[in-house]
Amino acid sequence: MSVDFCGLSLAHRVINGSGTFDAIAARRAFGEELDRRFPFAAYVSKTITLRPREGNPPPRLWEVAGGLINSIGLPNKGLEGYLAEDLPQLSELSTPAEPGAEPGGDRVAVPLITNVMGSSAEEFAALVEACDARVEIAAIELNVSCPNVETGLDIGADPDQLERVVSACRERTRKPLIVKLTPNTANVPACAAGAQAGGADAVSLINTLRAMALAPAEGGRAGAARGPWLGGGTGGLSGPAIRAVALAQVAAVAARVEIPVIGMGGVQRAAHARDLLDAGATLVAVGTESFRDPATAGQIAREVSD
Amino acid sequence: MSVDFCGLSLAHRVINGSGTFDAIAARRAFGEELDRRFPFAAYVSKTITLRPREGNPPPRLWEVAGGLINSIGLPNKGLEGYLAEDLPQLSELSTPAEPGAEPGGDRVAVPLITNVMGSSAEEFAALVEACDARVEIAAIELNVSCPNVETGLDIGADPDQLERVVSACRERTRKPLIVKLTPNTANVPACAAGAQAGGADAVSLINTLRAMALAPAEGGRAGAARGPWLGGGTGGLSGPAIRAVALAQVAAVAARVEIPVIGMGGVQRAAHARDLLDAGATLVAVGTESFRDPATAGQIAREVSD
Amino acid sequence: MSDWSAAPAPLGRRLLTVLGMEELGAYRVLRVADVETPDSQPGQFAMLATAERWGGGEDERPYLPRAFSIARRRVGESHFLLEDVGPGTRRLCELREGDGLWALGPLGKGFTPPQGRRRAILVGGGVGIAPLAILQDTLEAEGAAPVTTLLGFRDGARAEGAALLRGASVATDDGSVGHHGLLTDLLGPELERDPRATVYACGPAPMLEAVRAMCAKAEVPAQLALEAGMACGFGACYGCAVPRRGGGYLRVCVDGPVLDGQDLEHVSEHAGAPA
Amino acid sequence: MSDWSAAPAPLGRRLLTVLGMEELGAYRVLRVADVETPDSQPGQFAMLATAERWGGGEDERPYLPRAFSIARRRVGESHFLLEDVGPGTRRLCELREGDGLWALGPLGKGFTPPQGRRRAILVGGGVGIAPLAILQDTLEAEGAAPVTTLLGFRDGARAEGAALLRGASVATDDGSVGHHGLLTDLLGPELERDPRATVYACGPAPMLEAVRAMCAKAEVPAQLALEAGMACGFGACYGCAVPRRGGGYLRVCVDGPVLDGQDLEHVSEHAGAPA
Ligand SMILES: Cc1cc2nc3c(=O)[nH]c(=O)nc-3n(C[C@H](O)[C@H](O)[C@H](O)COP(=O)(O)OP(=O)(O)OC[C@H]3O[C@@H](n4cnc5c(N)ncnc54)[C@H](O)[C@@H]3O)c2cc1C
Ligand SMILES: Cc1cc2nc3c(=O)[nH]c(=O)nc-3n(C[C@H](O)[C@H](O)[C@H](O)COP(=O)(O)OP(=O)(O)OC[C@H]3O[C@@H](n4cnc5c(N)ncnc54)[C@H](O)[C@@H]3O)c2cc1C
Ligand SMILES: Cc1cc2nc3c(=O)[nH]c(=O)nc-3n(C[C@H](O)[C@H](O)[C@H](O)COP(=O)(O)O)c2cc1C
Ligand SMILES: Cc1cc2nc3c(=O)[nH]c(=O)nc-3n(C[C@H](O)[C@H](O)[C@H](O)COP(=O)(O)O)c2cc1C
Ligand code: FES
Ligand code: FES
Repeated sequence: MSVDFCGLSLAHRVINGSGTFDAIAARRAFGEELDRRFPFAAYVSKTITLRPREGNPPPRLWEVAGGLINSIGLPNKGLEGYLAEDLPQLSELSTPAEPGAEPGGDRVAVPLITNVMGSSAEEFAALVEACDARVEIAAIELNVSCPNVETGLDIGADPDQLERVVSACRERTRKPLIVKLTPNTANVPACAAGAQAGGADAVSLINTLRAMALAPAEGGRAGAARGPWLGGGTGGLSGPAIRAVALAQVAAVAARVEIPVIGMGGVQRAAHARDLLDAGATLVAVGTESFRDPATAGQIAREVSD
Repeated sequence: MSVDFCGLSLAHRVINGSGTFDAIAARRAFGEELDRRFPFAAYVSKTITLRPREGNPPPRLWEVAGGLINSIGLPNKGLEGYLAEDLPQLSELSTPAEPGAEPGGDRVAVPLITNVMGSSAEEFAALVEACDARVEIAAIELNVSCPNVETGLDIGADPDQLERVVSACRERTRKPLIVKLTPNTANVPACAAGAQAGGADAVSLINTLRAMALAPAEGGRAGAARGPWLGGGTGGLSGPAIRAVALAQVAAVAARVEIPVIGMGGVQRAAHARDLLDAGATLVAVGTESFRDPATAGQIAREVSD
Repeated sequence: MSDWSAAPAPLGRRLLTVLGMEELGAYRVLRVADVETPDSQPGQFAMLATAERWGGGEDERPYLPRAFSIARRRVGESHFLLEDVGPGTRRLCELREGDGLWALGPLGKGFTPPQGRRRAILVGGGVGIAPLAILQDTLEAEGAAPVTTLLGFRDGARAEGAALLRGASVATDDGSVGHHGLLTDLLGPELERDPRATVYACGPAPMLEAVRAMCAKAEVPAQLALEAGMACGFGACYGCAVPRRGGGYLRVCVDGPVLDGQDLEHVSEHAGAPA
Repeated sequence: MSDWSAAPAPLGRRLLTVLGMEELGAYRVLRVADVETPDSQPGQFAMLATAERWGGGEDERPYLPRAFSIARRRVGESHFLLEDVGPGTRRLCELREGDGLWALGPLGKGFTPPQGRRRAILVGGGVGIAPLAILQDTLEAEGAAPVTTLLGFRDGARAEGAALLRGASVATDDGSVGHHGLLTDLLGPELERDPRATVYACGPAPMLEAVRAMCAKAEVPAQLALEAGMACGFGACYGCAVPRRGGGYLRVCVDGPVLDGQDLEHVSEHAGAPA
């Protein structure tokens, strides 16, 4: 009873949100059990950019009512480093064919979805072309929550601009192309339609909501008494606090486009995953909740599979 | 130590969010104590439309992690009914000059801010003109979170469209004009700038975030097993869950415009109000928290005043 | 008979101290020390929240306070009848002597006295019997005509709740106690016997709707205590709407919770007590 | 001396049972039953959250689990030293015997043994003494050269925490116990006396930075146990970054928490224990 997603056959409907699970680091922490019980049906890399990025200065995290604000700043080795160093370690992931089954039984491959971000259609196309050349990569996710250098707005915030970026990428690959929509815009379904028109095979949402925190008045960051707490100034809100916003956007997008939808945002339990599936999502991604328990996604997969 | 806001002199910096406090109904519940200890420095009416509206079918409320989703649907008597029946009952509100002081001492008037919504520039202008004619109304707030009949997008979601609507209203009144921005758009600061360019005297934010809930699988709304819970389909998220999003938008808007900003979104305690004031807001509005305790705003006013 | 007019509620929630929590079959009776509360009218309610640990339950709920009928007033005490149906009621049921309780109220429009010497028929279903307890107290204290009390429950454990009132005839869905069947089976004969009675009802929506219809047919005045999901309880949120007969909506918290059956086309599905 | 290699942590948090909670001056010692946990290396940590009521505190926090050094291992037990500095630690301090505790770990890279017969100097500030306790146990169990233990605290109540280790020299900011002044006043002479020592330090950022600088100057190897706000503890969120010497960042949870002083330009302000 495997699940088909854009031609990929998955063990179940639960994957990870980009940037919320580092399989290589997790292997260091959990050893081979990670490979034996890999919780996700597909593994999404964190966002990869053309050039290496060190990320934002700390602090990078702030906890709020039912949520987390992060300003990580997309640290990554850059395309070359990723392809050379990380890809070999991510190419042979697998998971029990029966969600939650004891290791040892049948296993199915965990396809690798590489998430990339560029600041222009050209950069995106270059990233996609490089990924297309690598057999280890099963699908490509475009993180279009990147500010356009001219307008300052997210590239993904404007349907027409988004369509252009996606078609430029579409020309460079026949691998499944997933567009990770930005939630910080007026008309998310229109953006999803733009992605579909540009040739996307699927859309994923929601990414984090723009949010911020001020340094605690009492002490906190020395000097900047009431400046922003986060080194990056503002950050992105994730977790339970955004769940109801995610459900609304996923339902609206699923109603608008024909291509499959990957729904995420505040999923903590099987009931939350079911809400997204019932709202029209084909797959569900777990992000922040994996921080609280890296086994959560596996548990949810088990529960939504029966 | 009264506070000046667009030429109005207020007892303190805390007002109510439109649609979250019905002074007439509250008077029925709390009697004259409401008038003696009126918690807000200015009173904002719920949204008034040209024609009467009954509002959305129930259920209208859904509680989520740290928040409330409402789909009330702007029930109101319509402009005529409001001016004829409600205005006389709202015209003479006052509150202790010293926030939290025992009634009996000096008092200052609580200016009435009437919040209006139209579906076109003409409707808005008509509403503003009618309010301009009434001395009981001290200021007018435009709720531009209303879907444009053609585009379906909120009128307030597009800076240029918003500027046109505001200038049309500006021509009809010299009373302070406040624009209640929509948070459900890509570039809220640009919308604030549009409002300022159109002649707004102030902006207020944030309104609720678009959100939804599905009927509980076990029972819930008969028939519509997994349909939307809310009678209105989707609703607006308010309360603690949106606090960090509100802070980010208020800070960005205050940095962008010269006119004063009314900040709101998830304010429950003085610390939350201070965050918004430190982020650049001139006034703070309390909404959902008043549902938990109608005295909260008064308490916050007391704490932020010393 | 006095007209049971209620004094307005204090502006702002008050911190009350829990005196006790007793089991009553499937229900709990919460007793709180409540000295300065103004007198309440039978049928009024309060918005309650625990002082500690309100929130942090399943999906971080409860967040908003919850509405509960004032079931009884004693010198310096208020009593509430609780049924655990979710995170808020669960948390309230965990309260123990000495704990703190936030209360806003009394709120809403309660019952009005029967006209003249009309007999009062109290019809309560499930936890909806709560406001009928204080109503029975008040009627008897004021020497009203003998009161008829009909209570319906899903099962035996719930039927133990009948002990909250005096001299009640009971019906249960599963027949474990009293009449095996619907409460309305008991109401029918009463209405025939005394068409000059006044009916006071509170309970699940289907029961209220049946009572409304029967009374309308028999032309007996019916005062129905409705329920609705509430955020505020004092008219601020417009969330507790129920359809008004002839169009539009009523706010259960300020126009009710007690409504005249004639003001309703029907009692809608969300307007009743937990079944 | 064995190289203290740690076994990997189980994938997924485990529900442990609280055996006890003892006061230790301003701190608390939490003991939990922990049988199948793989051996941990001194300096490793676990991500902890209470099984009940995690959330619902001020501003609905805590939400994420919190990181705590494993302070001690006994047969079938793990011990943690807690200081109440906010909603998460407050809630953990409320744990009582029999309560449930979620634990993920052991996590991170801990201390490594001193080279050859080098003497170990343990330098701990405030609640940062926790990982030094298990380090002292391990060194002594393996018959290392006599260990020197220097602990600094803000005040007398905190200084009682020194009882967690054996034979410690203590300094307090307010002079209420031991040397009146900074911990580094005690470290200086030790480094002069024995430049072939190895320093193991954990504590507030300013203290760690001072220790790092002194050791760098004296060319004494320094193993510094850092802290950082953490969301996951296993390398997933990239939230626990501290600047790496020569540019870029290290993740405290997987590259540390124990880092070689030479890998840091300086110990940044957020990278220490609560002062
Ligand atoms: C005027 C009045 C008087 C009342 N008197 C009493 C009384 O005396 N005794 C008593 O026990 N009860 C009484 N109630 C009912 C009581 O208020 C509810 O049972 C209580 O609010 C339930 O809260 P909960 O958190 O326990 O359950 P909830 O989880 O809130 O569930 C209760 C119902 O709300 C709906 N629901 C489920 N999830 C959500 C959600 N996330 N957001 C919104 N709605 C949801 C469902 O229909 C569910 O059946 C009264 C209600 C009113 C309006
Ligand atoms: C590897 C490691 C080992 C540790 N070992 C121990 C130990 O053995 N014993 C011990 O007591 N502690 C230890 N700590 C520290 C402990 O994890 C923190 O004290 C704890 O996380 C504080 O949580 P809190 O909710 O109690 O306080 P918080 O409210 O989280 O405040 C703690 C600090 O976090 C910041 N902060 C304040 N509000 C927020 C917010 N909303 N979001 C994000 N940050 C905020 C401030 O700088 C504040 O000083 C260790 C930390 C690490 C990383
Ligand atoms: C710490 C952190 C880092 C993230 N990094 C990325 C990223 O690199 N690329 C991306 O597309 N989304 C990133 N996200 C967004 C998540 O993939 C996901 O869309 C979002 O967190 C909502 O899901 P959740 O509420 O389950 O966490 C990140 C989220 C968090 C919390
Ligand atoms: C029940 C409810 C009704 C509301 N009605 C209106 C309204 O009529 N007009 C308006 O501009 N905003 C309305 N709002 C939005 C609030 O004014 C406020 O912008 C929002 O709730 C955020 O603040 P809060 O988190 O403090 O509630 C309403 C909010 C709620 C919860
Ligand atoms: S509950 Fe808010 S208006 Fe009735
Ligand atoms: S705490 Fe998440 S990467 Fe270190």
